[in-house]
Amino acid sequence: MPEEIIGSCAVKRLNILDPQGNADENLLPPLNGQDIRRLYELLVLSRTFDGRALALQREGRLGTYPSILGQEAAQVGSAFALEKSDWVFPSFREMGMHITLGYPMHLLYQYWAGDERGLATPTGLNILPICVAVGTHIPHAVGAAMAASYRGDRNAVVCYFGDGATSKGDFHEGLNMAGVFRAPVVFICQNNQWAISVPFDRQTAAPSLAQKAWGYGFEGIQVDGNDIFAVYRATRTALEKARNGGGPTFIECHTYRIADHTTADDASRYRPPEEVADWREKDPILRLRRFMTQRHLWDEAYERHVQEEATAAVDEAVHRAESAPKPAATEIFDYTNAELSPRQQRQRKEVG
Amino acid sequence: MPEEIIGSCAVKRLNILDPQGNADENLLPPLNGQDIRRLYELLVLSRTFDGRALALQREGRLGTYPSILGQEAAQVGSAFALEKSDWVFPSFREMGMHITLGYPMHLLYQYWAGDERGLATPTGLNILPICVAVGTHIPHAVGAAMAASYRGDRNAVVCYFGDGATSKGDFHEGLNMAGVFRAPVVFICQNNQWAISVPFDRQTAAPSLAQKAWGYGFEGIQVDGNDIFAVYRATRTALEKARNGGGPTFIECHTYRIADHTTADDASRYRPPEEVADWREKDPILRLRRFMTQRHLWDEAYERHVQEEATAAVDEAVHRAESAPKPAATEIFDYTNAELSPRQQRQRKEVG
Amino acid sequence: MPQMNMVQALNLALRQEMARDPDVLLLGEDVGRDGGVFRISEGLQEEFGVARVIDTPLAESGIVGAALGMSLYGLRPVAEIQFMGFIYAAFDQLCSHAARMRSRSRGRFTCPLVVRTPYGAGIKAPELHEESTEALFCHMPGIKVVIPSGPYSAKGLLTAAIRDPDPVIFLEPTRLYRLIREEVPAEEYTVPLGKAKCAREGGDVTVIAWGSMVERTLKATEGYRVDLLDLQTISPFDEEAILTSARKTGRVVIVQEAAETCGFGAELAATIAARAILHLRAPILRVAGFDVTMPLPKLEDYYIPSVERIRKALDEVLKY
Amino acid sequence: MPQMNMVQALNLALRQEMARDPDVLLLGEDVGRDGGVFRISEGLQEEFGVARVIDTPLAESGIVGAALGMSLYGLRPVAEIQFMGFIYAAFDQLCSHAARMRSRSRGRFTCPLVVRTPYGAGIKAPELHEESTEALFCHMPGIKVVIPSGPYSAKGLLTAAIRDPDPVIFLEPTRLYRLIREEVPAEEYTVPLGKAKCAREGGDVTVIAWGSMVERTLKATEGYRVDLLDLQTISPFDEEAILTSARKTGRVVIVQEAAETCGFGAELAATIAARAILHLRAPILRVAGFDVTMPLPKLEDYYIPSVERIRKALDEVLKY
Ligand SMILES: Cc1ncc(C[n+]2csc(CCOP(=O)(O)OP(=O)(O)O)c2C)c(N)n1
Ligand SMILES: Cc1ncc(C[n+]2csc(CCOP(=O)(O)OP(=O)(O)O)c2C)c(N)n1
Ligand SMILES: [Mg+2]
Ligand SMILES: [Mg+2]
Repeated sequence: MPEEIIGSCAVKRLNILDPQGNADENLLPPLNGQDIRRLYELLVLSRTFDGRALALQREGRLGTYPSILGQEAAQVGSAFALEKSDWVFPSFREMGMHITLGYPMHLLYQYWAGDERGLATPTGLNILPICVAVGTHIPHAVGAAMAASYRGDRNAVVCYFGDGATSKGDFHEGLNMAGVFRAPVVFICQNNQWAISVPFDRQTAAPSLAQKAWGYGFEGIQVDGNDIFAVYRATRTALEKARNGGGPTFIECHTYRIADHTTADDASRYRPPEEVADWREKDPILRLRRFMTQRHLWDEAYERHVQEEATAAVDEAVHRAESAPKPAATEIFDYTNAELSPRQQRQRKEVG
Repeated sequence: MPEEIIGSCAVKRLNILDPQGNADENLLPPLNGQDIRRLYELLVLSRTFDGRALALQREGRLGTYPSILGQEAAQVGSAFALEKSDWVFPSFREMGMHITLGYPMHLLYQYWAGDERGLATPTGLNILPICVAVGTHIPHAVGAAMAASYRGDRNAVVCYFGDGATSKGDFHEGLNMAGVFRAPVVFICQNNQWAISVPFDRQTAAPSLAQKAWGYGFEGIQVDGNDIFAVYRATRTALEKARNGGGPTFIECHTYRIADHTTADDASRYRPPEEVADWREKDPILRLRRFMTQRHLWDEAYERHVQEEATAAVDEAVHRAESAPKPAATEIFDYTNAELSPRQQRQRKEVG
Repeated sequence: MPQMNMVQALNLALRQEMARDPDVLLLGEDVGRDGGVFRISEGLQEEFGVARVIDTPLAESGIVGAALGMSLYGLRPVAEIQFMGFIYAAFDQLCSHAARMRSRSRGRFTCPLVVRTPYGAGIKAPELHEESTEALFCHMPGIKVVIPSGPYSAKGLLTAAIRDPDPVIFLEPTRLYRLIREEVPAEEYTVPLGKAKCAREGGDVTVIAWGSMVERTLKATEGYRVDLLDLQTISPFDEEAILTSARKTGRVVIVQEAAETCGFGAELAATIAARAILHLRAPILRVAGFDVTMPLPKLEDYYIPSVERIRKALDEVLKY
Repeated sequence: MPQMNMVQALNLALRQEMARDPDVLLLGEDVGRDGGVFRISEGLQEEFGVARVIDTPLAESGIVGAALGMSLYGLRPVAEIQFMGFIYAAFDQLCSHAARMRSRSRGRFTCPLVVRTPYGAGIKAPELHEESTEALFCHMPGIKVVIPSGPYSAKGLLTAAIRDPDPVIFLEPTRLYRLIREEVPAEEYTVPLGKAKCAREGGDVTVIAWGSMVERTLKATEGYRVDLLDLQTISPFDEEAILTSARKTGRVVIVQEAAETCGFGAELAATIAARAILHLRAPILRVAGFDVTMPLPKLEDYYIPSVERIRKALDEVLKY
């Protein structure tokens, strides 16, 4: 009778590729050379996109921008596991996911330049608009997953967010509902150790985020978020489970925000440079390159080619974004409601 | 490297007194005969208070009322472990706690009759007003606990709520902050298996509520909520820990709502009668009485005495509540702000 | 035509819309097995199954957020918030998301979502069970706010709300749920959103009310020659009807249950003061709840605008 | 007297109140080590320690809820919400609790709590970083809403807000943070809550503005003879000052950054239409944001009331 154990849980961490580029063969996902090169190219493209965004911002051609530097593997690796028909609910720092799924880069630049037309997802993609209010999109993903089940679609839903988001009430309400309704949703948390100036250990007293899933009755797992194979493998497994009625999974990608929080931030005010230097060693691209070198999938010529292609694609995207015609003033009215009220119509006439 | 276990947790359940009244001697808390009788009397008084409330409601002398029937041990046992100077943040179904701490019963009746004067806690007690909005008071308790730490007071804070409340965002934000700041707060969840018509297994997919605490980095424990010794012991331990800088504890009292949700509810619409019958067998008062009988702390004469005292106290409280002068209409203004605005002053004149 | 109360009319509207469109589903606390604490969804889980009438955990932000996600996916969810006093927890979902998703995505994603909730005072219920803070939601471009005043409008407006392409907050006056019975067509019909109904015609004063206050205002205006406009939708509201009547009568009384300051009546007065002021002969009066915390049952009757207070305002404007 | 911008003035107010009263403490996201994303609390953690300047997890409802709990215990917390667009998540805590605790407990428990948040448009920031939904909080009896328009009033009003016995929402116009420098006393002082300031005197038109719009309205009214009232506190607001001026000038223009419908300007117009209408010669005009989702930077300038739009309204009322 007295003190009895009524339940227990162990939280796992998955790591396949180490910083030196050595992989655990047993866990390596079934990706062929072409797949691996594609992954590498997406990583480079994401980083190139990101670097250009920072440069454009400095020149005043973009607004406040949150860099993805260092987090590319968590984004590309997870998005690569998705089907086109899956639904994605992003936060604001997953441009690597957008790029992997083929979301037009010029739209991303337009958006970050302060033009909502950048969030008009092309048909054929089910990527929801970037969500600025941290964590508040999590219940949407759960609802969409419930809707997919209800319709009998085999679509899964993926929801991205950061470590900071796990402190929000909507994280809790969403995950709890996902558990209760066994919704086909995969939560991908990029634990980049910081929420602006708040370090992980001030965000929660729990030593991992993955363990939070236990409280919702489903599986949570931590992966090395700079290990693209671990991210890909965990996401694919979770997606398959979701499609087969196995319910939700929480994946904590253990990674690092190398850059400032956004271009409006100065991380040197609150963060030791050694920490950043340590994490630079664990760079996700470097790591994959080392692996590919071992397997003869990478050489200097290939690298040049990949870099050139990425630069060209980014040049083209910047050009398209910046040559888009200025939005008309009346645009501010045209998407508030399906139909304008008489008052809105009157107001609309005032601007043009 | 590959899959590694990075953390693990086991959740415990504490049970000292079984339904037959047998106790685990090793775990029995250090309570003397007088304490135990006091506990028994508080249980009986709480039940008497509650039964009378139901009767008054049927006669139209009280508004909607939520019965505590079956949950008395969870309330009395936990409150008995408190110091007068501790702070308590109740939900709406812990009148047994109020009674144990000496909150005047006539005020409780006044409140449930729809008179806010019933929530003016007498000085000397730090019991916050009953909180109707489920779970929303949890962050208050955490803030008060942080304030107690800040001031260097040895006060602990206790926060009561139900199983339904654990689904709310405020539960999560509150508990997470409590963990981060190691606030001296004890969360006492009365898991009475139902949130109106929603059973526990539709409230969360987690098999226990206690395990949710792991996600916040502090200890959670389940106790048999109908076992007053287990509740008392767990609460005392948690309070001591809190006072000594050990941070928060989550206590899940596993109990049952024997009555309808409130007098406005009809539980027979959604709940099998056998379930209720099963739980009646586990009645917390019966159980303590059996224990006391074994220890010669209980006999018929004592019972009569206890019942009579309880009835007399309740009679007196009803009388006091019902003979309180009608509140003046202008009362609706007098506590909105410290000072009325000119507009409120004008409005106030309109009513009298 | 059958006689119904508002509970029956709302239940029928839900049943018919669910039968008509498999994308319509219900979710909320206690809406399934229990049929809702006011029985609005009674019998619907039996009829349509647990996948379409969903009892949720106790989480208002999650309920609205999940409903919103369903609507993004293409369904037409009808979420219930058990009492309006608990909708504040979903305020962020409504204001930051439901109201903005169409705009944010330039029309690519929309939220055909209805959030129903009982509102209003006069039922002697506990704290937060008698709120009437409808004005808050009228300051959120992108969201519609609909408030029926009787069984007929309840059924037609709820049907229209469910079919509307944008998010609608649908407020049901709790006090009137079972108070009024009237003829309600058994068949489907809609009452158009955004249009006021003239509940009484007369030429001396324009009286504007909505939801819970319409019944009381009808009583109060007996024996007076007034245009009584029942707004039915308060966002967007029927400016034309109001201005036409105000220009005609030159006197306006607004009856609002909510606290006076920054209630929806303020918008009505401001609209008239901007666009019909030259026709007015009297001050625009608001009869409203007071600027106090909504009282518990023992004192609530002092709070809610009474027939007497309404008549006093009528008499006052008629002096001019 | 030293010259300061609003950031410096607010920082000084916080520092002085913390030095004066050990019960004053700060909490919020990034308020400590980082000094706040706008640097309002810069240096305060160094000076007063981590126990008094608390970096919290990312949880707005939790922040306001915990601050409220601190205030119940007897402290005087000043919570920061990083941008007004994220306060909606704390709406329930403000509306259901902060506003009501005094009333609920019949005065036994009170909430001397300040919630500061930057608000308003014009800084070319991302979504939800430019909100001006102050009106929502004016419909909550029990809560005060204070909005400074410059460094001097910012310091005095924040000091008064911290000393106030009731919960105060303190909105800081982000666009003006570093735009205006003026003389600000180095010593402590208060600017009383609930009182408007006459920012310009003239007899032809009463122009009413608050917060972010005061600066622009000052520009727009150059060359006009107007009474420009800077409200400073909008809940409760200075009815007397407004009515006195409106009765004198007979013409009223209200300048509001927020979306027109159900903004705070509606309350002002309604108040004047009830209590000064017989003195008016012209319609009461509101120059306001449009009833649309707040646009992103590329289009925001079309949204924010401009000098031209304000002048057009002045010219319009002057025709009468
Ligand atoms: C609800 C909400 N609160 C505050 C902010 C301001 N803010 C933007 S990002 C951020 C930190 C987010 O941290 P995290 O979730 O870890 O994501 P990361 O920035 O690290 O990718 C904050 C506080 C916001 N956008 N939304
Ligand atoms: C935020 C909120 N949502 C809904 C309600 C309506 N309601 C009152 S009690 C209750 C169920 C509460 O369940 P639980 O937390 O388990 O407490 P119990 O009633 O079982 O004591 C509900 C849904 C409420 N009071 N507050
Ligand atoms: Mg982060
Ligand atoms: Mg319960």
